[in-house]
Parts: sequence; C-alpha cells; structure tokens
Amino acid sequence: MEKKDLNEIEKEMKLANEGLPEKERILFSDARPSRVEPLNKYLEQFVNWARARSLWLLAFGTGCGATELRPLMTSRFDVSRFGIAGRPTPRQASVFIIGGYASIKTIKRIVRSYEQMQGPKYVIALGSCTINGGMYYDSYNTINRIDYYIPVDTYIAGCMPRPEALIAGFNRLKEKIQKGECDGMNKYADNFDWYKKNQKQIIKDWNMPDYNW
Amino acid sequence: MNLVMTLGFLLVIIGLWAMLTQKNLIKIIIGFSIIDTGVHLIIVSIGYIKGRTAPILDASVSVADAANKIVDPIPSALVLTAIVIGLAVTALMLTFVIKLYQKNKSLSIDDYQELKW
Amino acid sequence: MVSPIYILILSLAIGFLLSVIDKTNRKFSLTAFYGVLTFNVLVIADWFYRFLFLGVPTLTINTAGFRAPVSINLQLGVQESFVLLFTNLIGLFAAIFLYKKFKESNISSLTLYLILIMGVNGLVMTRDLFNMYVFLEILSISTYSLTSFGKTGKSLSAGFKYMLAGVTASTFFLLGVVFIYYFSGNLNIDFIQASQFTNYGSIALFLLSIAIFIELKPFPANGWALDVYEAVDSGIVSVIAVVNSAAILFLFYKIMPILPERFLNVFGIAGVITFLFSNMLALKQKKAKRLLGYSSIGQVGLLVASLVFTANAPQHLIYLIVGGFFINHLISKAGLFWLSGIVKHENISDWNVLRGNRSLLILFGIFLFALAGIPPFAGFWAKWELVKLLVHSKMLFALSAILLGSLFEIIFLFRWFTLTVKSDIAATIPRWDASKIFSTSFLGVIAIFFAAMIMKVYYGFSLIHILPVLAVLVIDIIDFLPSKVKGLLSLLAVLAYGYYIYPFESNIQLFFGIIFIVGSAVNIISTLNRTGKSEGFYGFLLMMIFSFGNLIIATNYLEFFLTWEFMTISSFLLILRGKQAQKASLMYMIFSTAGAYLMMVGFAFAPQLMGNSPLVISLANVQLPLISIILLSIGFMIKSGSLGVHIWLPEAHAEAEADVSSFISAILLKAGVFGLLLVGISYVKFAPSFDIFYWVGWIGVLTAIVGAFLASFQEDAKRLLAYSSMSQVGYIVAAIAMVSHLGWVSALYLAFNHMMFKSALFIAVAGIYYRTHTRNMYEMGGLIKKMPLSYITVLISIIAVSGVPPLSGFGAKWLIYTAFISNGWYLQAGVLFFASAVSFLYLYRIIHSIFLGQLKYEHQDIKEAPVWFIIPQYIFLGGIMAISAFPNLIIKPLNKIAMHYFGSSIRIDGYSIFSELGHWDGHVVMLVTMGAFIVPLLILLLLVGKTQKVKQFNIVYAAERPESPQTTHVAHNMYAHYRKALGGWGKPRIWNFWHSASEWTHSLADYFRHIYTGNGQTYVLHIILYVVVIYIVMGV
Amino acid sequence: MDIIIRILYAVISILVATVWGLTLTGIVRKIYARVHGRFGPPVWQPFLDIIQTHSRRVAISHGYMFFLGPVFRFAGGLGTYLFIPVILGSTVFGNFSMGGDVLLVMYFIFFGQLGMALGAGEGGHPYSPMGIARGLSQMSAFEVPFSLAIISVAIQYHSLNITTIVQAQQGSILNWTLFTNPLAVIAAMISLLGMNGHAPFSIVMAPQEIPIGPPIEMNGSFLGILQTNRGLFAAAKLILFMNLFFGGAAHPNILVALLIMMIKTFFIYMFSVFVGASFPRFRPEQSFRFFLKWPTAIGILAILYIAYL
Amino acid sequence: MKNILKRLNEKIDDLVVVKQRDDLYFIKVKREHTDFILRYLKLDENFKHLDFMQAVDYIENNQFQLTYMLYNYEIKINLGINVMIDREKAEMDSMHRIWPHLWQYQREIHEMYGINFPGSPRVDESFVLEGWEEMPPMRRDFDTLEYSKRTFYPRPGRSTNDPKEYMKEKLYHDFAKSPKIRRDDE
Repeated sequence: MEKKDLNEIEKEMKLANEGLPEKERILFSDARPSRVEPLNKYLEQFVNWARARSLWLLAFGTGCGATELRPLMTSRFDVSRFGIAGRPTPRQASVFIIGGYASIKTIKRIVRSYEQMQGPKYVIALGSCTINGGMYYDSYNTINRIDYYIPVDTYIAGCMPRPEALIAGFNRLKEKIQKGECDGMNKYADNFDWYKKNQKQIIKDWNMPDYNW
Repeated sequence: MNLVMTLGFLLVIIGLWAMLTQKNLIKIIIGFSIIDTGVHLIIVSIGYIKGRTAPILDASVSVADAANKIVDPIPSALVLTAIVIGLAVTALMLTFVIKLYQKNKSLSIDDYQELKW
Repeated sequence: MVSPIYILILSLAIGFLLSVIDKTNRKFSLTAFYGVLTFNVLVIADWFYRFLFLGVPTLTINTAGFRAPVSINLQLGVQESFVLLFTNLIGLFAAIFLYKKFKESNISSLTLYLILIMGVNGLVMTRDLFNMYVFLEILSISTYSLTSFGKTGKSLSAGFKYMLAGVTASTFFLLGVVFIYYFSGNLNIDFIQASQFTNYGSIALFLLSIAIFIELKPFPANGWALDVYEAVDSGIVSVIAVVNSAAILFLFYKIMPILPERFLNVFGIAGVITFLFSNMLALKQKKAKRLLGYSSIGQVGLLVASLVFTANAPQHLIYLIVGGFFINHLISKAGLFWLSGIVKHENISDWNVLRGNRSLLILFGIFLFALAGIPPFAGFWAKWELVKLLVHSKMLFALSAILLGSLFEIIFLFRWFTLTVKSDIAATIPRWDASKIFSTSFLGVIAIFFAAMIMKVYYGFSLIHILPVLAVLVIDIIDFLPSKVKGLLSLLAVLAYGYYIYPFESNIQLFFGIIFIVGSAVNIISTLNRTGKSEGFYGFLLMMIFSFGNLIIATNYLEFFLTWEFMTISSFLLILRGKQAQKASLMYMIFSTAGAYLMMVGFAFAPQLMGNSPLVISLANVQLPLISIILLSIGFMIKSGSLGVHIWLPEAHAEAEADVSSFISAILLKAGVFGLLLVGISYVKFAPSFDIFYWVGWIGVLTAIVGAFLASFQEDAKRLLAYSSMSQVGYIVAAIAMVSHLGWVSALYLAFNHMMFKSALFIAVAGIYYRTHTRNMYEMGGLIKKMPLSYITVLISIIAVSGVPPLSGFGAKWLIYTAFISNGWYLQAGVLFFASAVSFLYLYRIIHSIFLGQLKYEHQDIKEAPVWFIIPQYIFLGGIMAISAFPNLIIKPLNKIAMHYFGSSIRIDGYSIFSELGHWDGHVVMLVTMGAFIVPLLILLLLVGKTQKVKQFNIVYAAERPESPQTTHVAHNMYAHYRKALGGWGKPRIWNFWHSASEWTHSLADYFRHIYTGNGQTYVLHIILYVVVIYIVMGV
Repeated sequence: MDIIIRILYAVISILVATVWGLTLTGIVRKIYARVHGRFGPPVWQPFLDIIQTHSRRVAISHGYMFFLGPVFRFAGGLGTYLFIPVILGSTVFGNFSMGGDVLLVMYFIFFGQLGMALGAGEGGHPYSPMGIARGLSQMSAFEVPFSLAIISVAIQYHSLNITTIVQAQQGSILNWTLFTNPLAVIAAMISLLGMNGHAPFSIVMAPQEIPIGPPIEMNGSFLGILQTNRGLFAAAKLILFMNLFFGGAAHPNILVALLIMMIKTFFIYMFSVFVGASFPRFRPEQSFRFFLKWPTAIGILAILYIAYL
Repeated sequence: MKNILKRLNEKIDDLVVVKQRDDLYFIKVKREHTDFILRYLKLDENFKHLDFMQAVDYIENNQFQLTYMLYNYEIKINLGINVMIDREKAEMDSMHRIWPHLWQYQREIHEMYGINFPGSPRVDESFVLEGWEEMPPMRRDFDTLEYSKRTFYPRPGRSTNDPKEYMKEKLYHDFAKSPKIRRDDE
C-alpha cells in the first residue's frame, strides 16, 4: 500500500464545501461523515430493542402526507402507545418521515434535516410520490424517488395512506430495527459521494456545506 | 432740618429721577450732576450754623474766638473735595459718552445693552 | 524701615512724572513703573515680616502733625500689611501680565494703574472716613478709566454702566460720611462708636455701610459688575476683581466695628444670598469671563458672610476662615482671569486649547480646584472651619445656603474643567505669551505654598497625610518615563506604603487594609498593559490608593475628610481620563461633592474625639447625634451608589478607562462601605432613639433589587457590571445596617468577595475591550473559543457573584440570609432573595452575550487578552477558590472582628459553621460538588459515542441555514419580556428625577439672570431698590 | 472506610430517587394521555428513552462548555438531592445533609441551571438563549413566593435546617406545615408549578414558539444525561417540598418510610400535573406578572401571619 | 356596475366586457392603457383590493394574457383586467406602485413564464425554483414529462390507469346493483 502523507489523508477526509462563499466556510464544519460500526452483538441487540420501542419522530411536515401524521398522535390512533413521540429538533429525533411529494426546494431541506439527525436514524417514506413520483410523476419540480437522495428504510404506499397504514409501517420499521437491518446512516456514509452527486444534480443553488453536521 | 438741606434732598431726588428715566446719556449725566449738587448742598447745610461767618481766619475773626464765630469748617472742606471729585467724574463720564457716540453713533442708553445675562 | 506713607507718595509722584519720563523713552517709564510697584511690594513685605515675626506694634502715621481725630491718620498693622502685601503683589503681577500691552499703550494707562494701586493702598491704610471717600473715588476714577483699556465698544459701555453704579454708590457714601459727621462730630472710625447713632443717626451708618456693600456687588444689584467682568481686558479685570474687591472688602471690615449687630446680620445674610444666587446664575453661563464674574461676586458674598459670621470666633479661626477664603479667591480668580487673557476664547468649551500646553492646564486645574474648595487649597480649610463654626452657632439656613451655593459652584467649575479636558479641539491654539505665563504660574506657586503652609503650620499634618498629594507631584516629575516603569514603581510604592501603615491597631483596619491596599496592588498589574507614557495616570492612581490607606488610619474627622476629598478628586481625575467621560466624571464629581458636604456637616455635628487612636476605634465610644448619623450615612451611601443617588455610578464605571473601572467598582465603593461601617461602630453602643439604620437597611435591599434589574437591561458590559456593583453594595449596606454580629460578618465577607470577583470581572472585560474595541455585548459573542482564559475568569466570577455553591458567593448568601432572618428582617430577606434571583439574569447575559453564541466574522482572528490582564484575574480567582474551599480562612477572622462589637452568634466547628438557624459546611459542599460533577462526567465520557466537533453554524435552524452571525446571536435586548412584564416599574424614574431637578435648576437660573437686562438705568434702579429693601429689612 | 460507606449509601439513595423520579415521569405521561383520552406510553417509557438516547452512535459537540453543560446539570441535580435528607433519621437516605441547610439546597438548584444555560449557550442556537432568558426570568419570578414561603417556615420553626423542620412536623398530621402555616404552603405550591415548568408556566420549553428551548442542540448522550437528571431533579424537588411542608417521611421501617415518601411525592407532583394538564400556557410576561402578584402577596401574608400574629 | 362600465367606456374606446357571473366581470384592455385603468379603478371606482395577478400562455395566438383581479368591497364585485402581451417579446410594465404587493406576483410570473417586469423589485430572485436553468416551466412549449424523466430518475415499472375504468373494475364492479342514493337537487 502506498504511504500517504497524513495531511493528505486529512485533506481527503475534509469536504470542499464549494457551494459556500469563501467567508462562510469557517463557520461550517467540513468533516466528512464516516461509517460507525455497531456495538458487539448482544449489546447491539439490547439497544436495538430499546431503539425500536422509543422512536422519536422529527416533526417536519415535508408534504401533504403530514396531515395524516396528526391523527396518529390523537386519541383515536395514539401512537404514543408504541413509544413513538414527536421531537421538535432533528438533533434528538431518530425517525424522519418524508410526508409525500418532495419538491426540489423541499428536498434541500430534507437533506439538511436528515444530515442533522444523529445516527442511527431511520427514514419512512410515505405516499406514492416518494416511491415513484405518484401523481406528480411528470412535474418539473417534484422528485420521483426519494431513495436517490437519502436512504429509506420503509415505504408506505398510498395516496394518501391512512393512519392505520402508517401504524403498520411503523411496526414494520420496528421489526427491521430489532433485527438490526436498518443501517441507513452507514449506508449514507458509505455511498456519500453518490448521494451528494444526485442531490447536487437537482439542487442548483447549493448554499450549504456538503454535509450539514 | 433746614431749608437748604430740604432743597438739597429735593435736588437729589430730581437728579435721581433724571438718571432713572431719561434715555439720553447726556441727560443722565446731567441728572448725576444735579444729584451731586444736591449732596453738596446737604453737606454745606450740615456745617452751617446760623449767624456765623465763613471759616476763614483773617482780621475779623481771630484765632481765639474762632470757635464761637465761624461755622464748622470741616463740611466746607469736604464739600470742596467733593466738588472736585464730582467734576472729575462728570468729565470722565462725558469722555465715555463721546467715545461711545463715536463708536456707535447713538446717545440712547437702550442701545448699549449688548452685555447682559 | 521705610515708612508706608512713601508708597503712596512715590506712586503718586512717579505716576504724574511718568508722562514726562515717557517723553524720553518708554523703557525708562516702564522701569519706573515696575520699580514703583516692586518697591511697594518690598516695603509692605518688610512691614509684614516685622509685624508677624518681630512683634512690632501696629504702626500709626499721623499726617499734618496732629493726632487723630484732628488730622487724618494712617494705620498699618498685621492685617493691613497682609491685605496690602497681597493686593500689591497681585497688582505687580497683573502689571507684569500686562507687560506687552503697557509697552504699546498710551502712557496714561500706566499712570492710572499706579494711581489705582495708590488708591488701594490708601484705602486700606486710612482710618478717616472722608479720606476713605477720597481714596475710594481715586480708586474708582482710575478704574473707570482703565476699563476702556481694551478699547472695545463693549468695554466702553460696560465702563459707563460701572460709572453709573459707582457714582450712585459714592453718593450714598458721601451722604453717609456727612451724616456720620453730623451725628458724631467726628470722621475717624477709631473715635466713632455705634452707640452715638440713635434713631435717625443709624441712617447715617446705614448709608455708609450700604454704599460700601453695593461696591461689593451684592445680588441682585450687581449687573454692572458682571458687564465689566465680561468686557474689560483680562489683566485689568483681574485687578478690578481682586485688588479693588480686596480693598473694598477691607474697607467693609474696617467699618464693621461701628455697625450695629442687626446691620451686620443682614449683610451677612445678603452675602450668603449673593453667594447662592450668583453661583446658581452662573450655571447657565457659557462665557468664561462672565462666569468668573459671577463666581467673583459669589466669593465676595461669601467673604462678607464669613466676616460677619466669624465675628465672635477666636482670632486664629477668623484668620483661617476669612484669610483662607480671601487668599483663595484672590489667587484663583486672578489666575483664572489671566488664563482667560492667555486663552483669548470667550466660550468655556473653547478652553480646550489649554490642552496644548501642559503647564497651563495644570495651572488651570490648580486655580479651579482652589476656587472649588478642593483640598489642599486654602478654600477647603476655610470651608471646613466655617461649616463647623456655623453648625456650632446653629446658623443652619446660612449653612445650607452656603453649601448649596458651593455645590452650584462645583457644578459650573467642573463642567468647565471637564469640557476643557475632554471636548474636541476646534478652536485655534493661541500663541503663548511668556510674561503672562510667568505671572500666572507665580500665582499657582503661591496657591500651593499657602496650601502647604496651612497643612503644615496650622494643622500640623504629618507626611503620611500629605502623601497623596506628594505622590502626584513625584509622579509628575518622573512623567517622562515609560508607563511600564512608572507602573512598576507605583506597585512598589503601594506595597511599601502598605508595609509602612501595616501595624494596625485593630483587625477591622487590617481587613480594610487588605481590601484597599492589596486589592489595589493586584489591580495595578492590569495597568501595566498600558503603552506609551500615560501621563498623569499613575500620579492620580497613587493618590487614590494612598487616600484609601489614609482613610483607615485617620485619627480625626478632619484627617478622614481630607483624605476622603483626596480620594474623590483623584478618582474624579482618573474617571475623567476616559474617552467619553466628560458627563460621567462631572456627574460623579457633583454627587461626590454633595455627599462630601453632607459629611462635612455631619462631622461638624459630631462630638469631639478623645485620644489619638484611629476613627475605627475611637468612634466606638462616641455618641453621634441623630442628625450626624443621617448626614454621614447619606454621604457614605452616595459614595457607595445607593438607590436614589446611584445615577453617577453606571456612567462613571462605564466611561472610565478599562483598567480604572475595576478600581472604582472593587475598591472605591468599599470606601463608602467603610464609612458606613464607621457610623455603625458608633451605632453599636449608642443607637439613637429613632432607628435610622432600619431605613438604611431598606434602602440597601432596594438598591440590591433595583441594581439587579437595571443590570439586566444593559447592553454595555461595563454598565452591566456597574449596576451589578450597585446591587452587591446594596447587600453590603443592608447587612451593615443590621448592626448585628452576623450582619457585619456577612457584610465584610461580601465586601471582600465583591472586591475579588468584581476586580476579576472588570479586568476581564477590560481585556475583552482591549481586543474587540467595543463595550456593547451584542457586538461580541462566541469569544469562548478565542479567549478561554478570560472565559474561565468570568465563569468563576459570576458563579461567585450569583452565590451558587460551592464557590465563595454562597457563603455570603448563607450568612446574609441567616443574619436577616435571625434579625427579624423578613421582608427585606425576601427582597434580597428576589434580587439574588434577578442577578442570574444579568450574570447569564454577560457571559452568554460575550462568550457564548455566535462568533462574529471580525473576531475570527482575535487573540486572548494580554498577559497583564490575565495575571491579576487569576490572582483574584485563586483568592476566590481558596476561600471557597476553606471558608474558615475568612470566616474565622471576620467572626473575630465582629466579636469585637457584638457577642458571637455563630459557632465554628471544624469546617462547619452553625448559626442559630442553620448550618453550612463549605468543605463538605465543595467535596460533594466535586463528586457530583465528576460522576456524570465519567458517565458521559463512557457512554457518549463518537463525538464530532462542529462549528458555530452547524445548528438546526428550522431546516434552513443561519444568515449571518449577527442575526443569529441572541443578545440584544435579551430580557425584553421582563421589561414588558414590569410595565411602569421599568421606567427610569430616579434618573428622570435627577434629570428634571437639573433642568429645573438651570431653567430657574436662566429665569433669574434675566434681571440683568444690560441697561445701565436698570442697574441703577436695582441699586436704589436694593437699598430700599435692605433699609426695610434692617428696620433702621 | 466511613467515606466509602457513605458513598455507597449515596449511590443507593440516588438510584432509588432516580428510578422513582423517572417512574413518576412515566406515570405523568400516562396521566396526561388519559386526560387527552389516549392510552399513553407505558410507564417505563422514560427508561427506554434514556437507553435509546445513550445508544446514539454519533454525538455532535459545539465545544467544551457544550460538553460540560449536561454534566453541570446532572451535578446540580445530584448535589441538590444529596443535600436533602430523604427520610428522617435514616443513615442511608440521610444523604449529605450535614453540608448545609435549606438555603444550600435552594442555591444548589441554580448550579445545574446555570451550567446547563452555559452549555446550551455555547450551542449557538438562537432558541437556546431565548429559552434560557425566559427560564431565568421566570425563575426569578417564582423564586419570590418560594423564598417568602421558606422564610415563613424558617420563622415558624426557627430553623433553616431541614431535619429540624421535619422533626417539628412529626406526631400528628395536624403538625404538618400544610396545616400550621397554610399560606406559606399555598405560595410554595404555586411556585412549584413554575419550578416544574408545567403549563401554564411552560414558557421555557414552549414547543410552539421556541421548540424545546435550551436543549435544542443537545443530542445523544447529552440528552440522555439531561433526561436522567430530569427524573432525579423532579424527585429532589418533590422531596424538598415534602420535607418542608408535608411532614417529611419518617418511619422506623425504612421501606415503609420510602413508601410514605413515594405516596407523598406522588400526590405533590399530581398537583402540578393536574394543573398543567388543564390549563393553557401563559405568555412570558403574563407568567412573571402572575408570580410577582398573587403568590408573592400570599407569601408576604404568610410571613406577616407567622411573624406578627 | 353598469355605471362603472359606462364610465369606463367613456375613458377608453373599444372596451370588451365579459360578464361571467353577477359578481364577476372581465374587461380587456390594451397594454398601454393598463396603468391608467388600474389607477382609475383603484382611486375613482373604489376597486381597492387586488386579489391576485396571473398569466395564461396562449401559445396559439403567440400571446400571454395577464389578469389583474380587482375587488370592490362596496358593491362586492370582482373585476378582472385582461391584458394581452406579445409572447416573443414578453414584457409588461410593473404595476407595483399601485399595489405594492404586486411585486411578489410579478416575481412569480417572471420565474414561471419568463415575462419581464422592468423596475419591479426583486423580480430576478428565484421564487420557488431555486437555481432553475431551463425554459420557464409554465410555458406551454416546455415538456415537463421529458424534463422529469431526464432529471428525476423515474422508477421503472410505473403504470398509469384511467381512474374511472380502474375504479369501476377494482372497487365498484357491482356499482350498478347498489342502491341509488338520492341527491337533493335531483
């Protein structure tokens, strides 16, 4: 293996943040996300058990599907039974619900919020629009597939899916988490360049750092 | 209180009136002169004793009985000095008025109020 | 031994010969002129020396070979020779001052000048009334003529008005003389007695005295004089204001024995009124010479009043009071008039040209301080003794009028001073004239000489009490050295001084010695960061520090008060060094002076002290009367910035230079605390029937809460800290006012603690200011990354302020609440709780706005504060940590100090302190806190996964990114909601009160001064009416 | 040796209090849900949440103060708890109450708040200082009636010592401060509402305007520590109130005493929970004004009543 | 309303009026008259409120139609002002001085149709499409499906159904047999 200068390695680990003006680059972190291995088997099983029973939603209504999230919290469906609760800040949330169609303007915010969540983080894509564009498949401003931009753990199809469907989706997610199959965070870190390329292809005025810590 | 003294006071008051009411600088100085004269009269009247003569030692008044024959000499001496001083002051005032008139072409005291408060 | 008659003859003779001499050469005439003046001075000096030191009896010169009363006689005694010496000296130097003008002017001015001096000499010496009239007229006529010396239109009209007034007065004088002769048959004042004038006879005396009095320019019959002062050439006007006034004043003094007492009292009161009103009217005055005119008139009024009021006092006191005022007035007024001749600018704000010449600026300061009655100049001593005298003779109205007048005087004089030192230079700088500067500096030397004489000869102060002034002089001499050298020398000097005064007689002295001297010494380190020369800085700093020390060792009221004034003036000068400090320092001076006057009266009421021990000890056995306690308390509370009189405090703290603020806050305020403690020491044994300290306590707690709120609403870091100081000192004041063991322990504990954390905070802020060049907190932010050391200082200090355990602040809180509750001051304790909760608001604000939040672009490359700021900070931090971990270090000695006055109310067992209510163990608290801190830290380190360090903009921002650091940093108007909640309580009522008080005074002054219409006739009318009013009042 | 035993005792005591505090939080969430007509999360949900937050793989940190903020907070909670005697006469649950009296406890409460405020401040998020400014302001307001109540109690028992105060309330239920000095208890209970940050005084975390307020940037283990502290701190406050106003917990059998403590703290907590579940939120200035008006007046009356009647 | 139209007719010639409903009229004006008409309607005829402004692409006529929808609160009538402008040289005078909030509509129309409004504030800033580089998307000659396919990675296997047929077949195949619900207006 070729020996590399330490500084060079460090440089590679850094992001260029070319979208930012020169002056602002010092204000944003330029660290590159990296893969974090899970804990040892049993411990990871234990924490996955806890993670699955304590899902904290990022309360960010990204599309029309957000209307279906409200009934979930109320007395009729009450997802708090499953340990699901909303958090107002991505820093604390573990589940991100993409609530339906995502316009280019929205996807920018989705990416930012997703990157600001702390791993392990899960994404539920909700509604047909997130799967293949749904009724907006031919829109000039609405993306067709969310999984080209962020890794998705569970899709819930429908236009719109009812709260029952959402609960089913959550249960599916819980199962996956408990099995340790949800590793979107590492997937994103591993394929970071690919995701970034896709994102940058549609988001033209990229006025944020390459990775929003 | 005799007539002279009363007259003197009257003059003082007339002079004062002139000083306080007249706007013309010259008239004010005249007022002052009148006051001065009044004061001189008063001084003289104080020293005057009826029936006595002027305090001049000559043939008619001998040194021995001067004390009985002449009026009090001191007020007379005073009044002489006072007249001189009054004269000097009046002259000085008139000089000032001339200078003032040369500078400002006005004799009214109301025109000299630029210094106040 | 030359007979004094020759000075008259020679003046007259040379005066008339001058015009002949001048035909040959102006040089000869000038030589003759100055020769005569010098001759006069020498002759009089010779006589003065004989009278004073050789005990030669009073000299009487009979003219015309007869004895009085038959002929006119002149008298020359010690008083006459003193006055003459001074008038002639000033006359000589005024002539030197006018040298250039005399060289060019008409020869008649020289003649007139000589005749004027002759008139003065004659007037002073003669004992014959009519002769007085003659000399008075000689004096007047020469003066009238000299008014036109400057040859401006203004001076002509002013001279004319002067003449109108003069002739009116002399008419009265002449009438008076004549009637006196009429009633007594005599013209020699030595042979006239007041008893000869019954009924109508007193009219004669009245006419005579009122004429002289009018010549002394009483308010309001003095408009003419003001015009003269304003318009006439400054050299001449100094003669009019000083020499003429002195002579006429002496004339008044000479006829005083024949005046009945009721006349004198009325004249005295009229003098006081004149003093009060002319100083008040001067408040609105912007023209320098007219301002000086007002001041002169006021001073003469004060002289008349003091002449009257001291009539029955012992001789040496009369000399001190009247002589003191006399010299003070003469020197300072002549000096200031001459300075006005040098500066040549009418408006007082244009006097800043003086900054172009340092020695002139110093002279200006000397004259102004002398005029204002600042120690060590003669006026101070005269005022001190006069106040004592007035208090003892129960003339309280006159006293308050005089003090109020003095306060007005302080206001306009110091406004002038601060404007001169601080306003921007716009006017052109004149050329400095050597002869003028020479005469002026001579006066400065005389002023200092007299100050020294009074201190050394009359009072016999030892060197240590003069040390503050000496320090200024010494540093002034070595001012050419770089400031670091001076700083080190000052540090050594302070340490040496501390060592010198160290063996204290009591522990409380030691305690305050540590606060004052050690605290100052550490604070000096931060001044070592200064570059350049910092001219004048270290002198005043040393003066202030030595004054602190002298306060502790003062053994009598005068020493204490003198030192107090030294402290005030030096701190004033230090504050004045700030860039925008004009208003702030002026306000400080005004409030301090008002406080000082109250203290002066308070001390005058206090009983005499026995023995020679320091006040701290001797006051314990003295019962202060209630009035004294009230006045002293108010005085000291002004210095410590209590509620209602606090408004100077934030300004002074904020506007002073960065490294000065820490002295002011941390140490200067403690001087007020020390003073209050002195009152308290007497209070312990002799509490008055009316418990005044109860209300002082309330003021203290209200100060604490209001200060805390005000601090929370500040944007300026130093103002915030200033209000915080106010709040903390409020605690101390309240605790002292409790007059209980625990109360005093907590007060002293808090004082010590406050000294340390507030010094550290102010120095930290100074360092930040040094780097960021702003005091507005919202312009900073995020500095924790750049200035971590300063951050730690601020962090530790604010924890110490807030009283959060385990740091030393909690000890103070624990002591103070325990003290309040066990003393039965429950509601006060509640208010204090509130205050301490509110203090979190401003403490968080300062640390957050400066150090946390968003770092600005312009501060990205900023460095840590200079090492000279860091060192003292960490010394103080060390102190805080030491007494936090081992509270016994301080509680035990304080317990001992307080036990000197009360029985102990706390029990110290190991590290535990037990009061009757509760207990506290600082050591255990420290250990438990350490444990409680380390455990979660370990947990966190264990559990936290990979930690990614991010930058300031990596925040969740509602899925957006922040626009700029400025808009993201929440710091401006941080507690807007609290302000809203407070509603009407949040209005600056006290500030408004003082503001409107000032506005009212100024408007009133403006209203009153409109009586001076500028019309000569009106002035005559004033005189006539004044005579009538005085006539009625006297009830002749 | 003694010190190790003491530390051991403290650990036991802390564990019990934390578990009880978290359980209480769980119960409260259940009750809130029931008020809303929901089932609500299981009672042990807080424990799961804590495990979940601690198991995050990456934690972002804004700097040392940000890192230490939660530590300060937890230390504040621990310290507060450790200076309160939980059970009268118990060695295990007596904690370090020899360190100081109620004043110490009152001021130790600030320790954590100050540290947390500093840590959150370094986060650089604008909502943090907003929330802290509100929190500090509200604290300064509710501290007034609370301190007045404490003063009143101190006058009543002539002591600031918690143990002494509890001792004085033994014997009969009528000896409780609740009955002997009701005004003080009312004032203190109202300020407890503010202290707990429940509605109508939930302006600090106000989810609508400044989502969650100060800890908005806190994540992962930082949040986990804060959550743990929330349980412990709630327990500490409740135990303090129980000691001061509700007779404390005293029984020769330590388990019974613990049961008494749990029952009492449960009911004290329920008071603020029920108020919180049934009222809307005040705006900040309304909240400050409220505390500075009525409860303060009651507090002053409490002092006057005890001191002068 | 009639009076208003009458008065309007006096002001300008060849006024075309379309009455859509009792409370909705449209008039067609020339581009050079627009400013005058809008001012007149706002100031003299009390059409104080501007509901919205919109554009329609009449690609057939090579024209854009701009509509300013006004509302009169007193007579409660909407009045639309239609202005036809040239499609090739798409430019219109900015009316933001009459209703300040027009700048926002004009910005949107500028972005979506590429119609220029010289002088309108912030008209060049992007409104919804951040960093759009293609032809303005609302022009009818823009092929949005093609763009979507080109840009948004369409998921293969997507099929489209006619909703009516699909529904009938999938859900309501026994629709005819179900009891008929009587509607009110029948």
